[in-house]
Amino acid sequence: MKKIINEPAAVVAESLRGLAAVHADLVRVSYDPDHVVRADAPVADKVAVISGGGSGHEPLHTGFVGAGMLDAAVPGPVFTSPTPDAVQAAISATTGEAGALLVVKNYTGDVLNFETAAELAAAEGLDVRSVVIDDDVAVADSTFTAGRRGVGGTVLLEKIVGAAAARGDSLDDVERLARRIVGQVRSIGVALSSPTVPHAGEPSFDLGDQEIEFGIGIHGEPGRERIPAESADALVERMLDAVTGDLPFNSGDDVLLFTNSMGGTPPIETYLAHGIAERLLADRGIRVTRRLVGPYITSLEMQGISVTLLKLDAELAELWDAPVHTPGLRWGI
Amino acid sequence: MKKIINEPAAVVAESLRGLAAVHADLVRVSYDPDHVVRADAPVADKVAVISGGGSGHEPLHTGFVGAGMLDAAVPGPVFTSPTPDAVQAAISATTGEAGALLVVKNYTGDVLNFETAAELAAAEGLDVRSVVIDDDVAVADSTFTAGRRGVGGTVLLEKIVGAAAARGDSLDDVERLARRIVGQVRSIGVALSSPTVPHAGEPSFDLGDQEIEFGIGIHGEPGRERIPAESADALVERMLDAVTGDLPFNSGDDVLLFTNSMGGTPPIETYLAHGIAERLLADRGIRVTRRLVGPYITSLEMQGISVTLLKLDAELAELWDAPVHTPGLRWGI
Amino acid sequence: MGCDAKRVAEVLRAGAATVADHKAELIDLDRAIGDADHGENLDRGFAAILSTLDSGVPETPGAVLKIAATTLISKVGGAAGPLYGTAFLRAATKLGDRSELDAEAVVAGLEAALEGVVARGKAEVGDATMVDALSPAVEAARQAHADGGDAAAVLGAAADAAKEGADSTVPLVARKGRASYLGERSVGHADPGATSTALLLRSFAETVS
Amino acid sequence: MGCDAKRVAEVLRAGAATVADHKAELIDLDRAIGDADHGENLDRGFAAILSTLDSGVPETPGAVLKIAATTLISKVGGAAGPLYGTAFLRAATKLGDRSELDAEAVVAGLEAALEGVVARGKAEVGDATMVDALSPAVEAARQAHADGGDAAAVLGAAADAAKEGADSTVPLVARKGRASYLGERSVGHADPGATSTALLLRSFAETVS
Ligand SMILES: Nc1ncnc2c1ncn2[C@@H]1O[C@H](COP(=O)(O)OP(=O)(O)O)[C@@H](O)[C@H]1O
Ligand SMILES: Nc1ncnc2c1ncn2[C@@H]1O[C@H](COP(=O)(O)OP(=O)(O)O)[C@@H](O)[C@H]1O
Ligand SMILES: [Mg+2]
Ligand SMILES: [Mg+2]
Ligand SMILES: [Mg+2]
Ligand SMILES: [Mg+2]
Repeated sequence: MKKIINEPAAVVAESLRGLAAVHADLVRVSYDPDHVVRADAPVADKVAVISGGGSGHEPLHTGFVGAGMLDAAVPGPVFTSPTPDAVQAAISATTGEAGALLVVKNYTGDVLNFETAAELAAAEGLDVRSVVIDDDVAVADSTFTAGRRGVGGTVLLEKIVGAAAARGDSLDDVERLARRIVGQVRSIGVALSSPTVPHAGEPSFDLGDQEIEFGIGIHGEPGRERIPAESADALVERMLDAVTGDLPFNSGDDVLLFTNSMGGTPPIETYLAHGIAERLLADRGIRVTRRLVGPYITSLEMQGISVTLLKLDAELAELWDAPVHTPGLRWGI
Repeated sequence: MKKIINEPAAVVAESLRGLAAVHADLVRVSYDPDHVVRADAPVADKVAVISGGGSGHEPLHTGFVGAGMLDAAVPGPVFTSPTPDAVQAAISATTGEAGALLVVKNYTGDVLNFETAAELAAAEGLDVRSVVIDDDVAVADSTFTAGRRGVGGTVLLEKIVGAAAARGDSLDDVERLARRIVGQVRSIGVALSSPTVPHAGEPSFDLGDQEIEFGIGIHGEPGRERIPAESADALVERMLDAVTGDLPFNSGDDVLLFTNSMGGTPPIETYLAHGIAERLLADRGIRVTRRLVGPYITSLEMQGISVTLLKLDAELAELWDAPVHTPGLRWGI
Repeated sequence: MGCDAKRVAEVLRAGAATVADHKAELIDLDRAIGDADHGENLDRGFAAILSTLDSGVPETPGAVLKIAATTLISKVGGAAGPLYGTAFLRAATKLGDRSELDAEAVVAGLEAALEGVVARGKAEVGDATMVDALSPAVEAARQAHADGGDAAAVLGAAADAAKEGADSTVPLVARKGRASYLGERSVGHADPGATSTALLLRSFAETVS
Repeated sequence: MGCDAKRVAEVLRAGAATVADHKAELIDLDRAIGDADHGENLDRGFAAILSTLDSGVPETPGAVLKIAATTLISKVGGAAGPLYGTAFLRAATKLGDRSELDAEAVVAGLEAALEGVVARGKAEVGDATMVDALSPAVEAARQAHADGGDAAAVLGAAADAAKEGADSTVPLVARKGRASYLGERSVGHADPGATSTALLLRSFAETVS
């Protein structure tokens, strides 16, 4: 393992120190339990939008704290859900009368820990709701499993829901909006290499020189199947087929296309893949009217990309366009 | 070699297609010869700021085209300087009475090709100047060599000079400012892994499991020396020593600290390294008053970071803060 | 002879040592079908239990287990944190303020722990989770108690059954937790949480006897 | 027998074939001490020369070389593009509108090429660049001409000397171009540009004779 780190156990806190130094105008970082809140938190009369999960996916979630997006983020250890007390600290620092929405990616650990935190907050009289996002079409959706993972759609959900909260929507409305987005966003990811968890010290999986892990998650969990390396054209088409085969995106639909680097894939390849996806969607009559390209939900240094499609309507597009000012996403301000 | 690409020869054009699709509001992309210009080019009565060089360093330079930064960028093949006719096309599309400044990284190929283009433009009666940036302290500066490479400082120079041109500075002033920045910016880079040039198909260098290439360039050229892998604390200190040992940054100085990912290093590590650099500089009484952290000048999928220090004064800080709206850098708009 | 609070603290210390010893093995199991953190997560939690116990052991076994529970909940994270935390919490609650644990109390504690894990995680036997170790452990404990065994015998039987249960996850298709994303590809691997449950019960049994 | 425009076009075609054949080798040399693109760069340029020549060959050797020059300048990029381009451009200019090239003309062309490369790149013999191949090639060509050799003999001598010159770069510390960043670590590697110069001259010589 070669990484620019000191002790594996210190990675998250030391990285947070960098974040705090660079973005002191945007975020306030607290340690032990680790949580990151807006510099101006709590914002009066506003629904707090809070998320979190294992670290190693930056800028998700800590890099999305700021005006127009998250009020707080709770980073756990690398690939490990944070504990309820950390989530509770984030809730306390940001949540007032208007209540809070917890955005939870669908992993057993995240669901259990956030659930516990929400119970604790409710016991203190706060109105805290949760929405679980599970947009990964790689995993068969079945009541006999843990269900689908939350992946790239989380970024889009946090931006849009954050904008709704910023314009003053009620908790009921924000929650309803979040559930609506969960219903119309789908993702698929691929890996060209494995991440190495710092305390594990070895790659999470071995991939042959001519192999791609198709349907990879964001934790180095093995994917749906292993396929031989293929051209970007073929790979992106396979990815789009997986997404549109799941939730039918139809000719005439307006969509947001999000092409994400998993951390180790550089811009030249991410943009190349995005260009292909644009062409293939245009061929199907699906209209890409908003886009996001870059490393926004990473998996440590894993090479690979994911593609997320969100069906848009006028409201979602407007909320997407609304100003946002966070370490990881900024426009209009 | 595993990459998300089709034919190696098509990588640059296909990646540009992605850029064009995502940022049609900001840039206009032309092919063969490849060049990227501001969507609203030419901007009347403004000095055009133009840069370019081999591809594989994105967002540099194509991702820095837009309001407040570059008027045009000329991407060559991967790691290969563009040809004079491509540069000339970019000059023609953007340059009027106010003239143009070419920002050239100090590589023999870039210097020769941009020089030729500048001559051709002069022959057409345009006032075109060049500034060569050579901020890499890894290379001994000597008249017996090609001199120092242009690396991370280029990003800062393009932003600041772009802001000066945007506020209406004359070509003389813009050129003088650029030379001033070249005099007070220094960088150093390290690699934890090698990039693979698409048409070469194999890593540019081999690095042992416990080795770091110290003083790496941005083209997979081997660096200054090979050192055993070490803690982030030790590595970042070694990097800062190399920089401040070259151009004395003194206690009380205001600086911009730019911690750059070389492409394959994810945010969690880049921020961690940045946090360490902040602490070490504070220990020396050097005041970090502006910062930039992320993958801004990459070397394909190479893992590694670079650190750049720019001595600031009120004017440079103000120009740094000025609004910018490009695919790769955006604030205030 | 029963088990007082001091002995329960020793049991937990032994568990912490076991987790530390097997940390790499648990990481490896989780790397194969999960995200390579189970050993690290548990070790972080049990190390924290150790330092809490160093600053004083409360009066009753239940209070000691409650400390373990809250420490695990606030230190482990992931799926294992809430699940193990709930297990210890339910056992602690069940044991109330008894000052010593006999065989019957051990059975009751294990039963409560299993109920807690199932209540939180909704897994059934055969889903390839820690339930596959804990559920047969409870059965075996009940049987050992019925057969007149003491606390040590009950824990020993539970540990044996848990080990068998953990091994039984190897040929299974995981249906809960992260390994379930793998579908058929989860076959051929022991579940990390079932394995850690068996290891912990073994070290508890050895410390009590 | 001299060399007319058609023959010069053949010479360039042969050069293009040589570059294509040695593309991987030139990439490997450049990977060792540069950025792994020299073979790709030259091949892109010479392939473009081929397709330009396919659409018609001009009347004079000078005009053919000028096409090669402008194609290289607009297709190769990097350091090699302007350097090779300038070399061909200066040779073309020097040869003016002669219809055939004799030994003297070949020498004059090579001299002009070398002057062009030095004017642009400012390298001296011993800096480990293409100048280390081209400079002895010019000397050898002059000598072969003085000894009464024809155009083929002159080019053959130039090719031999260029090969020796390219080999001579192996023990040198590079002082120009990308390899110079390596300092002492550039020792032990042949310079890619010197190697391609020697390969091209060899194929030119073989085509003419
Ligand atoms: N729903 C569940 N019910 C019972 N046990 C579960 C459940 N989900 C996961 N587990 C257990 O948790 C273990 C994984 O723990 P750990 O690796 O620490 O958490 P994570 O999966 O969040 O990384 C699995 O091996 C399994 O035994
Ligand atoms: N200043 C110079 N003078 C003469 N030849 C040079 C000079 N700089 C570089 N070269 C030649 O160019 C070759 C490299 O060409 P190439 O790899 O195509 O360009 P780049 O170095 O820009 O990648 C070197 O091997 C060397 O022979
Ligand atoms: Mg985990
Ligand atoms: Mg090059
Ligand atoms: Mg795990
Ligand atoms: Mg080269």
